[in-house]
Amino acid sequence: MADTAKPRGTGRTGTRRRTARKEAGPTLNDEQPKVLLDYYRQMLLIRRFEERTAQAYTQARIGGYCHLNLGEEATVVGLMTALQERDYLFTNYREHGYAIGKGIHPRRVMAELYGRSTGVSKGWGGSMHMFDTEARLLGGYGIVGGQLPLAVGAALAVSYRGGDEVVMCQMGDGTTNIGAFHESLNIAALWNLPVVFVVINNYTGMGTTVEKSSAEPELYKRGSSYRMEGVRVDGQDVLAVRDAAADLVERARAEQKPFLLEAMSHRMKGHSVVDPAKYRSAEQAEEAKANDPVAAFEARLTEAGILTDELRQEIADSVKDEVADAADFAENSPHPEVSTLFDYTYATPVPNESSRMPADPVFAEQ
Amino acid sequence: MADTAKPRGTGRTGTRRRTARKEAGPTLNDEQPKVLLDYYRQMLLIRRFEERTAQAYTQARIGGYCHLNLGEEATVVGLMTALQERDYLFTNYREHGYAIGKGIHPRRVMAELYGRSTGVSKGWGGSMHMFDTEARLLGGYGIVGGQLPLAVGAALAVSYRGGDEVVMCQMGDGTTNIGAFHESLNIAALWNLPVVFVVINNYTGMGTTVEKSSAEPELYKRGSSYRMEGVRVDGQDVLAVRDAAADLVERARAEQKPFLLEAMSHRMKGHSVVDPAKYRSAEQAEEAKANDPVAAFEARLTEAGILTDELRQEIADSVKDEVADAADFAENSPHPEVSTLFDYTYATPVPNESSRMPADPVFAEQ
Amino acid sequence: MSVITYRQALRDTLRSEMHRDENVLLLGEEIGVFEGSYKITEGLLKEFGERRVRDTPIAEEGFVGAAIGAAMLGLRPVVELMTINFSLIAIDQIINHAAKIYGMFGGQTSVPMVIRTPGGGGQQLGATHSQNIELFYSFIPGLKVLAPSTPAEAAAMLRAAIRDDDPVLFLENLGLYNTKGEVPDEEVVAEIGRAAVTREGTDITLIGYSRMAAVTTRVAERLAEQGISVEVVDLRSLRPLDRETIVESVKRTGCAVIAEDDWLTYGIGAEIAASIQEGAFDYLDAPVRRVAMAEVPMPYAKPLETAAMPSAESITTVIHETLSAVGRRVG
Amino acid sequence: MSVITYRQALRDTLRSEMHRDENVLLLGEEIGVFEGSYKITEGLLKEFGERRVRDTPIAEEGFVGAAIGAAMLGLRPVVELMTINFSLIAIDQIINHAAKIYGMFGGQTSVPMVIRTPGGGGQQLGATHSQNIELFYSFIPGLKVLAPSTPAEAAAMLRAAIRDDDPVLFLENLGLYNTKGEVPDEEVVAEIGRAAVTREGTDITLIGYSRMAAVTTRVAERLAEQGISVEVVDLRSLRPLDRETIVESVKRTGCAVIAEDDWLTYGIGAEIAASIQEGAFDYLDAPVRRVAMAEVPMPYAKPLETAAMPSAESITTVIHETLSAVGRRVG
Ligand SMILES: Cc1ncc(C[n+]2csc(CCOP(=O)(O)OP(=O)(O)O)c2C)c(N)n1
Ligand SMILES: Cc1ncc(C[n+]2csc(CCOP(=O)(O)OP(=O)(O)O)c2C)c(N)n1
Ligand SMILES: [Mg+2]
Ligand SMILES: [Mg+2]
Repeated sequence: MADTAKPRGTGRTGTRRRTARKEAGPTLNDEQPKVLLDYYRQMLLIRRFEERTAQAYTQARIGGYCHLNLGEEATVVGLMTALQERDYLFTNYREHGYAIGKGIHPRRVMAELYGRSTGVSKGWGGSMHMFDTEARLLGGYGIVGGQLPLAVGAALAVSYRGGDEVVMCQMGDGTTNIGAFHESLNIAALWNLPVVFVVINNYTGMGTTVEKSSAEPELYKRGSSYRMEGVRVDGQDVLAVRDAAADLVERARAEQKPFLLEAMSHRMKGHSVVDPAKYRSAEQAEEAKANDPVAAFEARLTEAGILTDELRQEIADSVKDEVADAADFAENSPHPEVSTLFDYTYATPVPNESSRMPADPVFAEQ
Repeated sequence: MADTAKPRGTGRTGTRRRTARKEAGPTLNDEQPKVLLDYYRQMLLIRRFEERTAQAYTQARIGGYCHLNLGEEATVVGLMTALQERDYLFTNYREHGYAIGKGIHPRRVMAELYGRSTGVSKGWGGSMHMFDTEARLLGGYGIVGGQLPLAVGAALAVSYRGGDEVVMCQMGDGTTNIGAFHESLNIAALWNLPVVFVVINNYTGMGTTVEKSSAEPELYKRGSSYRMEGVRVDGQDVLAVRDAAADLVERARAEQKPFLLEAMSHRMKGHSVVDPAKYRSAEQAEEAKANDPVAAFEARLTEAGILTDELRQEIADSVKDEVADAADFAENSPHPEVSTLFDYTYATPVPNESSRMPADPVFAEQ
Repeated sequence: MSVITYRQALRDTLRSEMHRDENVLLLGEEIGVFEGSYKITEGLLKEFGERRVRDTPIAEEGFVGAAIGAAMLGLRPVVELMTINFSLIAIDQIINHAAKIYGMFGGQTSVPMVIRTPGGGGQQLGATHSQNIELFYSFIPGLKVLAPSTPAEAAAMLRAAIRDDDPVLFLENLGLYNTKGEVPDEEVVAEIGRAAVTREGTDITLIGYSRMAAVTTRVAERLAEQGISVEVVDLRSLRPLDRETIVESVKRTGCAVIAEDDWLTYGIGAEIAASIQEGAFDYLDAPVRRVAMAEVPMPYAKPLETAAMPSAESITTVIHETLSAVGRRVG
Repeated sequence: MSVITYRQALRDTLRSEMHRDENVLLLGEEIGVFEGSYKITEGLLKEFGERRVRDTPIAEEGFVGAAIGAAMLGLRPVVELMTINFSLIAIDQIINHAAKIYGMFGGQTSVPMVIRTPGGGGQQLGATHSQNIELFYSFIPGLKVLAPSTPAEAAAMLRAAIRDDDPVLFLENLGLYNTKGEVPDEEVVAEIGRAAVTREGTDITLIGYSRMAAVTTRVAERLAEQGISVEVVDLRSLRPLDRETIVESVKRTGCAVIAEDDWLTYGIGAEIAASIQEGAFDYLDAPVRRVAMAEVPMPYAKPLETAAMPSAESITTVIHETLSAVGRRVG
């Protein structure tokens, strides 16, 4: 079994945050500049990482489907900051930023995108399927809603053992309409499981709006069908997201029950790298752009005198280097050997497993 | 195609009822005695029919799973009375009473239970799968929740054509926890479809209580996740059920949107005929018995002077005869011919369909 | 006659069937505003409006079930499932409802609907998005399963599927959407339930369907240059299965190879091989061999994926081995 | 050694595994208060409490998925699906998640869980409740599929399944629950992936699994009285599939019949026949024949159901026909 099974004692207690303020977003006054700059750096890192990813995809260095977190950086960083190191995370396929935010080295994330054996899933998962036992990222999942029952199960295991980890389960707005959403939230609430469901409401599935797919478009209200508290937060504000999420995460831990958090966010580009998003009006595209959370946070920090020109340049350079390094690492990493093709079908070997290549006969001795 | 497709003009307008009174149950004062006696007779017919069914099952004249409406007679009759003749009905597997209430002759219902070709589904469906094009009962379904998406689709067809039929979709309390419930209610609400979802809350799935299976046990409240109005009604009171259901059915027709109705009811016996319900405490069994809706309505009508001893005897006798006649009819009906085994696999015949019996070779000419 | 893509053939057919019959409507995720994940429905929302081209929530079980219910009342819905992998969420509605309703109720109502969905593989989509599970539907009495391999067949078979009164699983393929071919200008309606000998030959029978039918044709062309005469059979209809056509071909050639994009053990090819040995037992000069996907959850990394997939090369190898087993190595 | 029912063997094994390993817990609909739809879990809630015996809501996708997630963190859940028909609601979690998680993430976490579920037929349960669709799971790399036919095997294989680190679909059968047999007192752990010759014979190989393995044994006993010597092979493990044992038997007998409770076309027997013709081509004296369910949505009416199901009689008929085809009619 994965050693995810063994709870690790040392949480990053420095990331514990105070309760979300519901009325207005948190101000910068109570914050340590160092912490704020760290958030900014993380957001910028994800931004540049995703831009590099798009480029590599266009150059056919990355294959398959590829969904980016562009526009969702504040949400991603806010959520990841709210988790303790020992907490578990399940996500959908739009998870590059989460992987980095959960503490996985960008090199290993990029290497996975390149399909190399140094990748976080050894090249077996690709963009949609990143997993890391150490970081407790228990998977990006490509089947819409597929991660929800799994996250409930992880929380069940925690609860069964009397552990104090919390499970965070990320999903998109469109995902709240699938049956697994209903079944999962109901079970989590019935069994008092420590799981925080987080809906990233970026106003759209692929091209279908929330209004066209959810009869109750205020998605956090859907918790009420399970007597589960739901909260909505401005996903453009990293501090607001952090506070709201940390509040629910810590309450889930203390009260042993599930919560639902909705983060209002924006997808800056198409659904995936190949989608030109022609269905968007010029205004909508403009709006997404105007809501750029990285630019907004940058301006805010600058205005507050926390981010100087010098610092900005320094961070920009270091992020640029880190992304370039990640791409180099990926580029220079080995492809998985074809001889490993049958290594991961079963964990417990038994007789008569097939390791037949397409041209092999059914009976090897033929 | 079934000629269910063609709307029929003549609704039973006599069954139209006034709005449900939410505070107290309706009184007998405004009711015509004839109508009340008809309800009583229908309830008694279902009661005796189900008792006869249990007996025939024990005598191995009926096979498979067999779920009875014992204890739910007021709900069944109230709901069926609220429908116009042209309205469509989908139910779960506990549907004998509904079939009778929707106007199918008890003979054909009993013959189906006996698996005879005179049965409502020609002996192909059995207890769980009654269907009648004429009566617009579009099926009893044995897969929990399976009928919900279908009912939504029927309502879509009605709406697509601008028809004025309403679809009623019955289900049990346990069914509200399955994914199909969520997906179906959401789609119905999004697309403004004329369907009334009815949850028969008999406090239990098979042996699992509502509290153990639904994190929001007040099930009618679950409509809120779809901005759908939900109503709860006392399912032991045929008039209350009729009024609440008629109100929602007519509003669905007029306003072209879906509703959710929850009828609180009691299951007098086990989940199916073979279930001795040992998991019930003596009190619970007592409570179910004390809540006998047929006895209660009988007492109420007697007290009001509407049901005289004479009438009671007359109705009892005629119901007894009707049930005996149904059982005789079933008993004396032919079994389906084995030669018809391949008649209903496909509606449009095409080459190379299989009509192979178990011992037949793959190639007929061998 | 015009030369168009498989995608275009599907789109044209949907369009003309919608014009022909008001009861035909389209349902699916992202088929309207987004114009389809693979752009099959491009332009159709604009032309027919929201009533007939419905973007659904992500709720495969719900909207497939809704299509079934609508079909029970006489509409003829054509549902798009984005890929066959996602059909697993709707499979209870397909197998326990669409396939059962006609029989279970004694033939009282039919379910005239089509589920269009592409299989795939070879696009680095990973384990959950690269499966070919048409087997699941092909196994089920009450369903019909079609798997066209050319634009002309795609058009003729989709037309047949829409006009048929039974639920039809219509298998497309990501690797075929951009392939081109001649499509007649007049409306051809295919006959469901027939395989076709798409190339005659004398040395060996090579059997495929969907994308593999295209690959087998290329293999046959290349082997012809080496003097090997390959007869190609395209199954076209996986249910009903036209065993006659397959077996008649094998009776002529004496041996057979099956190429399939799914996994070998219990895959579609198993039935073909089982049927051949039963129907052409006295004619077979060598065992029927199958070329299929390696039995692993499909990895993302390109070299692994390529190795795991059947190809023209692996098919050619197995043909050579089979011919040498029959002792009449040709060419 | 004691003689107990298949049901009791399952219950005893669940109980002893729960005592052995605190990580084993049970999940399913009505397994607690109701004590199981088929009473396999009778008494276990009382003994182990709600923490380890969990009644779930009717939400197959949700609780099967929850079991998978719990297994990822090292619990060893044993899930009961009331019948295999309902597994279609959970199949996305089983195929796209349980079967994929080990491979898709490069072997980082295994999924040690068991899904117990009965197949059926012959109980007048109608079209949606009488299916045998173990094929769907047997087709999937990443899953293991077991199908015991006796109480002793049920115990030994369930024990093996619980201790295995991969997801196991454990197929039971409504028609077997009341059958009795000897079960050793000591803990036997079966080896997954092995078929067994359960009766030796020289004239013909008869292959079955689950309920059909019991029926084939009875057929062999009866035919022995007529002087026909039938070798019986019980597949036991549908995935991995032990082709070696099957083919070795056929090499000895020269012919084979397969009996299966599912539908013929694309059914489990197709792979068996395909494998035999490939592995024992030069030894086969007659085509491999299959006896299976008629390909219809199963009707409720008893005479129709009986006619549609394979039986000792139909198997016997096909054995006689096969023996006469090989030209060595015996007895
Ligand atoms: C079960 C399933 N259905 C459909 C898809 C195809 N699909 C992939 S992403 C997506 C949209 C999801 O929207 P949302 O949940 O809002 O997440 P977002 O992409 O906006 O982050 C769809 C329909 C899928 N992967 N799985
Ligand atoms: C998908 C599915 N899961 C499980 C079952 C088995 N089952 C049949 S009835 C039932 C309980 C249903 O309870 P409820 O919805 O309250 O209806 P009631 O029987 O009380 O009328 C269950 C679990 C089934 N038929 N289908
Ligand atoms: Mg979204
Ligand atoms: Mg109930």
